[in-house]
Amino acid sequence: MTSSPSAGTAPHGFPAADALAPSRPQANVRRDGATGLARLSFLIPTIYIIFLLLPIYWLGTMSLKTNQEILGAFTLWPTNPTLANYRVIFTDPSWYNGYINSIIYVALNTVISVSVALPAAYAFSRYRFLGDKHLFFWLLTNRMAPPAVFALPFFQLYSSFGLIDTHIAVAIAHCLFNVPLAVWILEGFMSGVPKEIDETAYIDGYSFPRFFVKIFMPLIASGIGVAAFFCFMFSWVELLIARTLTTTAAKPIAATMTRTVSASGMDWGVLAAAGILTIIPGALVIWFVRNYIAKGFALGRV
Amino acid sequence: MTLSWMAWTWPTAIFFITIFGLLIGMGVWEYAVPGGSPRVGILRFETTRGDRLFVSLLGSAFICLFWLGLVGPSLWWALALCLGYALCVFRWV
Amino acid sequence: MEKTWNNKAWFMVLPVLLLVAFSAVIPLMTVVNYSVQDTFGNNEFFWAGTEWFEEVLASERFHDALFRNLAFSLIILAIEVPLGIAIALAMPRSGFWVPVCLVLMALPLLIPWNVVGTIWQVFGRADIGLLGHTLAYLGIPYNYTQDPVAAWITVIVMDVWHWTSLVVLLCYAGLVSIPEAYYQAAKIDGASRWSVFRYIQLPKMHRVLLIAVLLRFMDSFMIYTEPFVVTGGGPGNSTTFLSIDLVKMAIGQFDLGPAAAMSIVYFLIVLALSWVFYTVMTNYGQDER
Amino acid sequence: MSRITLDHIAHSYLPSPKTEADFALKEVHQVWEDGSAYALLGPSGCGKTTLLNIISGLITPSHGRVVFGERDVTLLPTEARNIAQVFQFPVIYDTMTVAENLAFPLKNRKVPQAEIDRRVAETIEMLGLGPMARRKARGLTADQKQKISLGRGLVRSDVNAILFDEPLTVIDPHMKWQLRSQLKQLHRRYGFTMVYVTHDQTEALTFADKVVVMYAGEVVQVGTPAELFERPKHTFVGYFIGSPGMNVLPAEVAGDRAVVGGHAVALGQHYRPQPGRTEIGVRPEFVRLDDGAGSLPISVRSVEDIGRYRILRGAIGPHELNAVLPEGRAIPASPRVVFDPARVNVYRDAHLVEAEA
Repeated sequence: MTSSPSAGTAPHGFPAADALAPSRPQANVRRDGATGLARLSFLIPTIYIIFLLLPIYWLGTMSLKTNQEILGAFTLWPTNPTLANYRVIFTDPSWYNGYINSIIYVALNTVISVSVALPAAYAFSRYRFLGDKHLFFWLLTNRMAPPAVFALPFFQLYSSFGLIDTHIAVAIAHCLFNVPLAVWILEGFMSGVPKEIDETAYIDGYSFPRFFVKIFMPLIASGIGVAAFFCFMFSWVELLIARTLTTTAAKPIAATMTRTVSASGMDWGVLAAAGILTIIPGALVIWFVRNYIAKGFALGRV
Repeated sequence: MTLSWMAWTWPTAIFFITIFGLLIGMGVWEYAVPGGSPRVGILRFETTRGDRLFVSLLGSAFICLFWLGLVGPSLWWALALCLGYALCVFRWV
Repeated sequence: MEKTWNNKAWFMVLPVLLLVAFSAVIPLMTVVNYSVQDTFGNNEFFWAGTEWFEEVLASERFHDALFRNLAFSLIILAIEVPLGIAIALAMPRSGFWVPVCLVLMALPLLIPWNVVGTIWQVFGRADIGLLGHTLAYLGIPYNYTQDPVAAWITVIVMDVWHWTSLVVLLCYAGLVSIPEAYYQAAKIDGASRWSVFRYIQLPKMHRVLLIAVLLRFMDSFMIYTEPFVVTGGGPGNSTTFLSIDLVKMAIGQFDLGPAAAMSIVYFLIVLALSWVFYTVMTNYGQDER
Repeated sequence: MSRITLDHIAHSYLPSPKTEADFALKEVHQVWEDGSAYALLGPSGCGKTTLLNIISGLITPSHGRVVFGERDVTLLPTEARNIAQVFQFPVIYDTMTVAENLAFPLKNRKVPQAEIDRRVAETIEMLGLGPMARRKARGLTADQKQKISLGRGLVRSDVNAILFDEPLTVIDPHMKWQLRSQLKQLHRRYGFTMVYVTHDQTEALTFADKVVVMYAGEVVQVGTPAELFERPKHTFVGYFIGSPGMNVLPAEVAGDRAVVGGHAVALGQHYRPQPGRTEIGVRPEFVRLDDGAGSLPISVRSVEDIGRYRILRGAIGPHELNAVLPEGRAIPASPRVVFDPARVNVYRDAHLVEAEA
């Protein structure tokens, strides 16, 4: 039992903070049942993150070493850090064009995917129509179809349209798996918006396009962001189709990396530098959407 | 633009025409009798006509594959089996 | 939400339909056409009937690749799903560290797949890689270019490295959506930590877990780039998965017919499994209403 | 079941609160009787959930002690306090059946199986959940789910109190009424101590023996529904309870008279002149139409016909004044009203002033 608090405070009065504090030291702690074990639980994610970062760190150090240093004595960090490898990439057009190509087709793909997915997701979330459920499943199967199955006919299809080695070809081909995903994510977010909002807007005299752009899209802005992020992500990391559909003019950076095998053996330093450079755009994009990541992975539905 | 690389043959053309015909047929059926007559069959969850068609087609594909792998190249009996299977699916699933 | 019946909604879906059909239906039909014919290039085709299917179905090579793929997918799921759940459970629910953790964890997901392969190819080498060098220093025999077991371990560890974060993020998203009241009620009911997991967290994560299992199964079943870069399918054929074999056959050897037949069998398997997962997923959701 | 003593409880979420505004819950000193039903009533953000969480042990108050019976539980965690709680949204274990849900708290406390079966059967019968005992709890309706969460408390014999945190929020209106009366019945029969948080006055008044009205982190009055109605201790109580709420008019009070906007109003008792801001409060029910001596002119804004009576919404000068009038008497074009002198309360700085003896 603690000592009884000071008497004589007014009925609605308010005891001075220090009058009661001595009898209840450190009482203002929320109890979460944090046992000793629970306090150590941060170790699991920490170890996991170290595991994730080690290989990336290794690539990073390699990119700052010369080939002699890489193949010579084994060191945990570069003894003579050099930016020479990066200089090679930024001065050679066939290297940095790979970057520009990747960014162009990824951006194109993101824009196309999200803009066609928006009306479709709206239709799926608001209406029932002939064959809707089967259509939805069919879209999803494309997300699941192995790209290796399609590689060759893809090449021929796009050649017969004269699209080989263009950015738009890769952008459209990536729609195969990005559009279904975007529809899926957006449908989840849209279903969270009450239908009454649509009806109120129509009563207020909004036309459908104006309602969609002015009222509805701001409401699901985070959903659009999440969908765009996923489209960016899957278009950026995909290589098989991108490589099949390009030769030189639209060749992605990831495909350019195979060039480092030369007569004199592997150019490890440049390869590592190119690898690090392909990680950076992804890292930047994650940083921008960090507050939506958890929500996005729930696909707006949980 | 040439599409000769698609290498159409009559059997595959007939195959795809049949599939599209089935899809259109289902569409017309759905238009005439909307709702897809959902019911809970032996798989213990709700299926509609479209689901049953999908299960029949996918199942038939596997029946043909097994037939080719285990029995032999003549698929006529396999097709008959598929038809029987599809009827069962439409009846009980 | 009650949806209204409106067939005009088709017009909103039409762009998606055309765009996806262009990239999906035409190649699919082409693959079917190839699968019943033989070609020597030059757009000349000869009727082959079901020959390629019989060949593929009877082929040791296909069976092995299929078995390897299934084994790989099951191992991946058995490691990544429990690990992902454990990490998600151990993560803080709020505070400064949450976005930092999430960003760092999401990082491997945004690395191009061949770069992932390159990272591990380098990392595992005994001469220039940290992992290979350390293992060699400790006297543990490890050489993924010679030893099939080492190659398998490398490919699996690489996949765990690459994709566990997806499971973590999905589970984490499921966990943070559980209202605080559930934990309070469990405390009042005197539930143990295990009961909280078993009766509150796991049921509430059910949906996202299914998505995780679905995505991980499908992606690991069609894995191509990463093992191709690291091992090239070797040593021998020990890490030759279906996709690798398919690309080898179609592009390397230009055996279009068998490759197409194999694609179709492969695609049918994926389709059947997808359908099962999708059905389970949607029907679980309906149960709740 | 036991008595709950809130011994000079106060709570601030800040580490070192300086002024009164830093406190989410200002000092409360109350003893809640064993077996009674208490309702915590107030608008959102008034501190009622903070107080409930202090009782349930989710929050440790920064000042004062919580005592159950004779036992100081201030520092005990929730699970050691032997309380039960029903939350705003039904909290049930989805994957278990109804019976398993009810058995869960007993199983966790290692109660023998035979005892569990007996008590679960009893509780199921008590709540009328018999027909669905073997069903998965997931598929039930919201009111059935709330019954299950209540049942998880009732099934335990050692519960000190059952806490309800706005438990009817997600229930359909017609089920709300039914569930509320069922709850009241259960309380009468089994006599558990009950603390019920709500912002709905009807719920609180029909339900509780004592209503604790909270406003801006402060307990402004504890009383029976009748007391709250007749002698609101704070103008907020008068305004919050009753529909429409009490009329509050600024007035100068001297002796047994108050002056409102230049008009004298008779008071039932004698008051000392009050310093500060003085107001009189009178319920619309005690405002009559009368154009005799001492009446006040009222401008009519609207008249609402409720059925059994009419509500006249008007104003005296700039101040709103409502009156509840019987059916069937015409309202004159420029009506005048009088107040029932015995029912007029005097407030200083929003708090009730006692009359001189």
